[in-house]
Amino acid sequence: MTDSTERVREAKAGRIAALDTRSGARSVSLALALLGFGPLLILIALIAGASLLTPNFLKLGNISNIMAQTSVIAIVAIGQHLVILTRGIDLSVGANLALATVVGGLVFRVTDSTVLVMGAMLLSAVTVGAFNGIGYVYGRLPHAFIITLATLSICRGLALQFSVNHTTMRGMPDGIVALGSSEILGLPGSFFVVLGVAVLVLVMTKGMVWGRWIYAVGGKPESAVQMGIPVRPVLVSTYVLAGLCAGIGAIVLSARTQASSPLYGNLLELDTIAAVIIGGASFLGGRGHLGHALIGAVMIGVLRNALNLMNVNVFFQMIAIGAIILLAVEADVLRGHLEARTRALQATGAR
Amino acid sequence: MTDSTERVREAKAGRIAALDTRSGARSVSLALALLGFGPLLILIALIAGASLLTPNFLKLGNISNIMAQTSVIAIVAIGQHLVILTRGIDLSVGANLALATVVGGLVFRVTDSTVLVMGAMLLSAVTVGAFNGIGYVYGRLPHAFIITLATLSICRGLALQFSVNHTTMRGMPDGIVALGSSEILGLPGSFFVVLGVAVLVLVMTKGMVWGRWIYAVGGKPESAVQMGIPVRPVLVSTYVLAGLCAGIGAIVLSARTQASSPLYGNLLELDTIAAVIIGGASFLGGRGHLGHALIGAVMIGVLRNALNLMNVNVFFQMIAIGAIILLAVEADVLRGHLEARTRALQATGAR
Amino acid sequence: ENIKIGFITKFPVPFFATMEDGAKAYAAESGGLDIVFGQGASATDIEGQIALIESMVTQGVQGIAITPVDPTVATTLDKAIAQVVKVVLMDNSIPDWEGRTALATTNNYEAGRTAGGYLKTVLKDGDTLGILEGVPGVPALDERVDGMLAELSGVKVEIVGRGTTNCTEELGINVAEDILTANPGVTAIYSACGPAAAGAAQAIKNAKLDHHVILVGFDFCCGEAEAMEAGIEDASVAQFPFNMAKYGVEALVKSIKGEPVENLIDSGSALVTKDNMKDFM
Amino acid sequence: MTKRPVLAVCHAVKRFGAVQALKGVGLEAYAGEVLALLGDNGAGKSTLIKCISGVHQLDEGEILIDGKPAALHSPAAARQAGIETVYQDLALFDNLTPAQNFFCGREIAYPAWLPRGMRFLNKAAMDREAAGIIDRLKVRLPKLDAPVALMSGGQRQAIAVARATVFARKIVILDEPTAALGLREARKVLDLIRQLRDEGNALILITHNMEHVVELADRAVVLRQGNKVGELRPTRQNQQELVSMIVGAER
Amino acid sequence: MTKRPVLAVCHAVKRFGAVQALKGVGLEAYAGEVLALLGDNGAGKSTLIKCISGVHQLDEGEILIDGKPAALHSPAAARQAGIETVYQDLALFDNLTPAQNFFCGREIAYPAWLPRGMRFLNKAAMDREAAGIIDRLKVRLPKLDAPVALMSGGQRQAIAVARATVFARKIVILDEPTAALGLREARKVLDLIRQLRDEGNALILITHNMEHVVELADRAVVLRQGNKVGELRPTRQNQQELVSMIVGAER
Ligand SMILES: Nc1ncnc2c1ncn2[C@@H]1O[C@H](COP(=O)(O)OP(=O)(O)OP(=O)(O)O)[C@@H](O)[C@H]1O
Ligand SMILES: Nc1ncnc2c1ncn2[C@@H]1O[C@H](COP(=O)(O)OP(=O)(O)OP(=O)(O)O)[C@@H](O)[C@H]1O
Ligand SMILES: [Mg+2]
Ligand SMILES: [Mg+2]
Repeated sequence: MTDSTERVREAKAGRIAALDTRSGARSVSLALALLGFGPLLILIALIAGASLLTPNFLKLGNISNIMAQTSVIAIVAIGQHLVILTRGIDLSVGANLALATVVGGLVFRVTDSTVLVMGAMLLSAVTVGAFNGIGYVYGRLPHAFIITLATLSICRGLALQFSVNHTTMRGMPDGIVALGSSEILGLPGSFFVVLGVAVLVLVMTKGMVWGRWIYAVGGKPESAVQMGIPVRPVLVSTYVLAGLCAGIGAIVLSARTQASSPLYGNLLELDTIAAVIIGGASFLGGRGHLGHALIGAVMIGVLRNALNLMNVNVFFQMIAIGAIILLAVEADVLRGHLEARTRALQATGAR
Repeated sequence: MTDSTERVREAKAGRIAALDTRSGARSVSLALALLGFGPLLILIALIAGASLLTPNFLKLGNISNIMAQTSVIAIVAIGQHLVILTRGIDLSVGANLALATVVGGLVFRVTDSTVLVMGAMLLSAVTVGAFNGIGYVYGRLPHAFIITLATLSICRGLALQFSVNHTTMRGMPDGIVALGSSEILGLPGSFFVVLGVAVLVLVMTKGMVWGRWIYAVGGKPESAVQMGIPVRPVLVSTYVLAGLCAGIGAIVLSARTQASSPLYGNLLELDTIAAVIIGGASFLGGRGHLGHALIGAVMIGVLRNALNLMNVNVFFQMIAIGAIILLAVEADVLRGHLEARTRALQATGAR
Repeated sequence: ENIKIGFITKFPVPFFATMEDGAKAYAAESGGLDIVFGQGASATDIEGQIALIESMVTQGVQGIAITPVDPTVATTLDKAIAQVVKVVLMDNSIPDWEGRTALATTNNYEAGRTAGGYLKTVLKDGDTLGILEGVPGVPALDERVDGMLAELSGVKVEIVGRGTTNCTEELGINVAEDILTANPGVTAIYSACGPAAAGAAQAIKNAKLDHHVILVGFDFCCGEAEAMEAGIEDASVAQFPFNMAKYGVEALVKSIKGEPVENLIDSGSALVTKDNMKDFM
Repeated sequence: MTKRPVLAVCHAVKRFGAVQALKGVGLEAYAGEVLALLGDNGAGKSTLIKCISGVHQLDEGEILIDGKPAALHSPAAARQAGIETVYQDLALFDNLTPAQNFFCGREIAYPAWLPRGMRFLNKAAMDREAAGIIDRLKVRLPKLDAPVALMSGGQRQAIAVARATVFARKIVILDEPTAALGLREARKVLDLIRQLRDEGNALILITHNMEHVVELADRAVVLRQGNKVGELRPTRQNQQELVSMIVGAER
Repeated sequence: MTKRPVLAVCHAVKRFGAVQALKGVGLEAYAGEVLALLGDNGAGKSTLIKCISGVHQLDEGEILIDGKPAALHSPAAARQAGIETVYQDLALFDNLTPAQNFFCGREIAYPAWLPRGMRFLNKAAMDREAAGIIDRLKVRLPKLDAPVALMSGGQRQAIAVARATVFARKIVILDEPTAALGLREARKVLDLIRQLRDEGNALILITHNMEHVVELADRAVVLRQGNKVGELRPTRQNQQELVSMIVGAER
C-alpha cells in the first residue's frame, strides 16, 4: 500500500479510461454543458413539445402573447423570490396587486396624469409590503405566513370596498395604455419591463452588499445576527421589494387590460411561489437563482398557452397543468442527479 | 468573592425580594398559570369579545353551529399539522376532499350502502395522500409544495370531470345523513368526530414511537437518517394521514350537506395552514401542538361566525378577519414573552 | 312588529349589489320590513354561504331570500325550513329541491338562447366560434352556454376553442388571445360572463381585429358598455337583477303573511346591442 | 494479530463530485482493541467512518464485518450490524430533550409484537435510564426536560457520546468525542472507552489529542489527503514519529 | 496591573428562564495580554462571552470598554466597539463559500459614499484576500468556491477563526478555537493568537486544553456553575491547582 504501487494502479486505470473514453470524453463534456443549462433544458423540452403538438405555437404573435401573459407572474415572482430567499413567504402579492390597480383607478378618476397614477399604484403596493415586513419583523411573528395571509384578506377587502361599484373600473392614463400596446422589435413592452426588473434585481442580489446579506440571512439567521448584519432591515427590505414588484405587476396588468379591478391577481401567490420553487429555491432559505424562478414563471405561462391552443377541455387542462408541472420538476431533479454523476465521471476521466 | 460572602449577598437579596413579593408571589403564579393556557387564552378573549358584541353568539344553537362549521377545518388541520411537523406542506387537502365527496357521490349512484360510500371516500383521499407522499419522497423532490400543488390541480380537474353534469350531486346514504343530523347532548355529531380524530392523533404523536419519529424527522432530517429512523416511510405516512383526514373531512361535509360537489374545500388549504400556524407551529418543522392547531381552527370559525352574526358586510369581513387573525397571533407572541418574563421573575423570587 | 328576513347573495359583484338595492327599494316602499343582508366571498364559497344561512336562523329571521351559490346549500335550507323559516330562491334554482316557496330568476337557459338567437343571425355554416366559459361546475353559467348552443344547433358552426375564465377579466383576455392565435380567422367569440367578455374585447382590440370578430357577452356589465360603444362587442344579454330581488322579496313577505305566491317568477332578460344599449345603463 | 478483525475496510474510495476524499484506504478493527484514526483536517477521517456507518456509500472498495461482506446501505443497516457511531456534528435533535435524544430511533416501547413504529413509548423507563447514564458521565445538565438546543457545547457532546456508548454491541466509532469536553468530562469519556473495550467491543477513535492516543490506542492508522500513510502501535517513544506522519514530511 | 483594562465586566448576571447561567461574574482584559477563561462544561463561559459580544444582554451588571460603560445591544454594536468573536458554534453560513463567509457583514465594497448595503461588492479583492488568509493558516480546502456546508469539521473551524483574526482591532474573543483542529492547524492558531497579542490586542481564550493555557495565557479566570471561583497566572507549577479549581473540591 505504498505510494508507488498506488500510482501504478492509478496510471493503469487512467490508461484504460483514456482508451475507452478518448472519444467519450468529448461527449461527456457536451452532456455536462447541456445538463448545466439547468431548468432551462426542461423549459426548452416543454417548448419543443408544444410546438410539435400545435402548429401556431411558435408564431411570432403567439410568442408575444405568451410574453404578455407571463409578464405579471414573472415580475411578481421576482419579488417572491427575494422573500423566499430569506425563508419567508408573501401570500399577499395578488391582493396587493389588485388593491394597487384600484388605487390607480381611483386616482385616474381625479387626474389623468400617468406619473401620478403610476406613483399611486407603486406607493400603495410598497406600503402594503412595508406593512408586511415591519409587522413580521418588529411584531416578532414566528413566520411571515400569517401576516401576509392577513394582508391578503385585508387588501382584497379594501380593494372591493373602495372600487367604484365594487367592481372593475375602466380606463387608464395614456402613458399606461401606451405601455400595454407598445411593441419593440415585435415584442410587447411588458417583456422589457420584466427584463429591466430582472436585471436590476440580479445586479442587486449578486453584485451588491445587500444581496449578499439576503443570502446570509436566509442561510442562517442566527449567524447573520452574530456577524452584525442588520437582519431586520434586510428582512423588511425584501417584503418592501416584493410589494414594489406587485406594484409594477399592477401597472403592467392595468396597461394590458386598460382597467383596474379588485378581483385581479386571484391565486397569483400560488403561481409565483410555484414559479420560484420550480426554479429550485427552498423554503429553508438561502438557495435559488432568480433566472430559474423566471424560467419557472415562463413554464407556467407556456403550459397554459399551449393547452389553450390545443383546445383541451377545461377540466383536463387542470389535470394536465398539475401533471406537467410535476413532471417538469421531477425531470429537473433527475437532471441534477445526472449532472452530478457526469461531473464525477469527468473528474475520474481527467485524473 | 468567596462562597460565604456570596451567600450573604444572596440571602439579603432574597429577604428583600421576600418582603416586597410575599403577596406578589401568589399573583405571579396566578399570572403564570393564566399565561400558561397559551393560545387558549386568546381564543377565550375572542369569544368574550364576540359574546359582548352580539347577543346571539352564546346561544346553544349557535355554539352547535360553530362546531359544525368548524369541524371540517379542524379535522383537515389535524392532518396538515402532521405534515407541517415534518417541514412539509399539503396544498391539496381541499381538492382532495372535493374529489373524495365526488367519488362518494358516484358510488352512491350505484349503491346506497353507507359502508361502501364511506369506504370509497376514504380510499380516494388516502390514495391521493399516498401519491403526494410517495411522489415527494421517492421522487426526491426538493419540497412537497410542488407535488401537492400539482395534485390540487389534478384532483380539482378529476372531480369536475367525473361529477355528473360537472356539478353538485345531491344525496348521501342514510348512515352519512344520520351523522349530519345527529346530536348528542345537544352537540352535533361532527364535534365528536373531531374529538375522536384528535384524541387518536394525539395518542399517536405523543404516546407512540411513530410520533416521536415525526418530531425527530421534523427537527433534523439528517440526524434522523443517521440515527436509523425510517425517514422515508415516516414522511409518506404523514401525507397518507393528511389524506385520510381530508377523507374524514369529506364525510363530515357530505353528511352536513347531504351532497357531494367538485367545488367543496375551496381555499381549505390556506385555512388549515393558517390554523396550524396560528397554533404556533413552524415551517421549519419539529415544533407545534395539536391542541393549539385545533384552537387555531376554532378561532377562524368563531371569527367568521361572529362577523356573520353582526351582519358585517363581506368587504369589511375580509378586512376584519385579516386584522383579527393578525392581532390574535401577535397577542400570543406577546403572551409568550410575558410568560418567559414572569417565569424568570418567579425563579428570582423563589431563589 | 316588523317582519324580519335575511337576504343572501353570492359574492361581491355589481349584479348582486343591484339586487340588494332592489330589496332595499321594496322595503322602503312597503314598510314594516327589516332585512339582514349577507354575502359570500367568492363564486365557490359554499361553506361560507352555509354559515350565513345558519347565522340568519340564529338571528331569528322569518324568511330567507337567497341566490344559492351551489345546490349543496339545500340541506341547510331544509334545516331552516324546519324552524319555520320560508325560503325564496333568486337568480338560480336548486334542481330537484322541493323546499322553496318561490323562485325569482332570469331563466339562464332561455337567456343563453337569446344570445344564440343573435349569433344565429350573424353566423352561417362553416363559421367558427370560440367560447369563454364561466366557473367550471356552476350550473347557471353552464346553462348560458348550453342554451346558446341549443339555439344555434341549426347552423353548422365549428367550436374551435373553449376555455375557462372563472369570470375574470385576466383569464378572459388570456383565453381569448389564445383562441385568436390558434384560429386567426375565428368568426365569433361568446363569453358566459361580463368580465371575461370585457377581457375578450381587449384581446380583440390588441390583435387589431376590431371589426373582424363578432363578440357576444353576457350580463352587460363590467366594461361591456365601453366595448360596445367602441364597436368591438356586438351584443350582450342583460338581466334585471333589481326586479329579480324585488319580486323575490315580495313573494317571501307574502308567504310569511300566509298569502299564496307563484312558484316560478321570471324577471326576464333582454338582448342588448349598440342600438338599445342606452336603455340598460 | 492472529485474531480475525471484526471490521475490515478494503481499498475504500469515495468521491464528492470532483473532490476525492478517500483514495483507496484499508483498515482493520479488532474486538477488545482501540484503533486510533488520525490525520490532519480534511484528511478524510470523517468521510471514512461515515462510509462505515452507512451515511455515505463507498464508490469502490468493500467493508467486511466478521469477515463477511456487509451491505451497509443506510445508517439503520449499520446499526443493525452492530455499529454505533458518535458523529462529529453530534446528530442531535435540537427540539428534543436529552432523554428523547438518547432513545431516538431505539425507543423503549411495548408491546413487542407490534411493528416498531406502532408501539407505545415507555417514557418513565427512558427518563430513568437517561438520568442514570448522564449521571455516570458526570455532566451537569441544567434541566433534563429542556430541549438540547439550549445546552452548552460540552453538554451537547456529552449527550451524543453517552447515547452511542449505551447501545454499543460490537463496534463503536467515536469522531472526536472529547473535542468540546472539559477536563473531567473528557476523562470520563476515556474511562468509558476503556470500559467498552474491556467489554469486548472494537473501538475506532478519531482525535487530534496525542495524549489520548498514546494513553488508549492499541493501534493507530494515519490518513493524509485521502491516502493511508501509515499504521503503528503508538507509544510515548514514537509519538514524534506519529506526529510527523500526520503532518507530512513537507513544511 | 497598573494599566487600565481594555475590557472590564462587573457583576455579570444572566438568567435563562429558571436557569441562572451567570451569578455575578467579574473579569478584566488588558491590551497585549491573553486571558484564559476556564471552567467545566456548562460553567457559563460561552454565556459570558456572548454577553460581551452583544448576542445576549446582561440581566444585571455592567460592561466597560476603555473604562467607559458600553451599550452592547447587538453583535453589530460590539463589533463596532472593536470586539471580534469566534463563536463556539462557529456562526458560519453553510450556503456561502469560505471567501463569502469571511467578509459577510464586512464586505469589501465601493463606492464609500453610498450606504453600506448599497455598495457594490469587490469580489476579486475579497477572493484574493481570503485565499491569502487561508494560506497563512495552512488549512487545505478542497475548493475555494464550494459552500462551507461540505467542509470537514476542522476546515470549518479554521475558516471561523481566520475570519475573526483578520478583523481584530482591539479585543478578540475565541471560544474553543482549536477544538476541532489538527496538530498543525492548532499550532498555527496559537501562533496567530500570539501575533494578535503582540499587535496590542486584548485576547480572551476559552479552551479545555491546559497545555495551551500554560503556554499562552498571561492570566486565567475560572468559572464554576456561573460563579467566578478563582483567578491566577498559569504556570507549569500551578497547573494542578488550576485543574482542581476547574473541577471543584468535591470528587
Ligand atoms: N439560551 C439558553 N437558554 C437556556 N439555557 C441556556 C442557554 N444558553 C446556555 N444555557 C445554559 O446555561 C449554562 C451555561 O452554558 P454555557 O454555554 O455558558 O456553558 P460553557 O461554560 O460554555 O460550557 P462548554 O464548555 O460546554 O461550552 C448551561 O447549563 C446551559 O445549558
Ligand atoms: N458531502 C461532501 N461533499 C463534498 N466534499 C466533502 C463532503 N464531505 C467531505 N468533503 C470533503 O472531503 C474531504 C475530507 O473531509 P473529512 O470530513 O472526511 O475530513 P476529516 O479528516 O474528518 O477532517 P477533520 O479533522 O477536520 O474533521 C474534505 O476536503 C471535505 O471538504
Ligand atoms: Mg472530521
Ligand atoms: Mg461553551
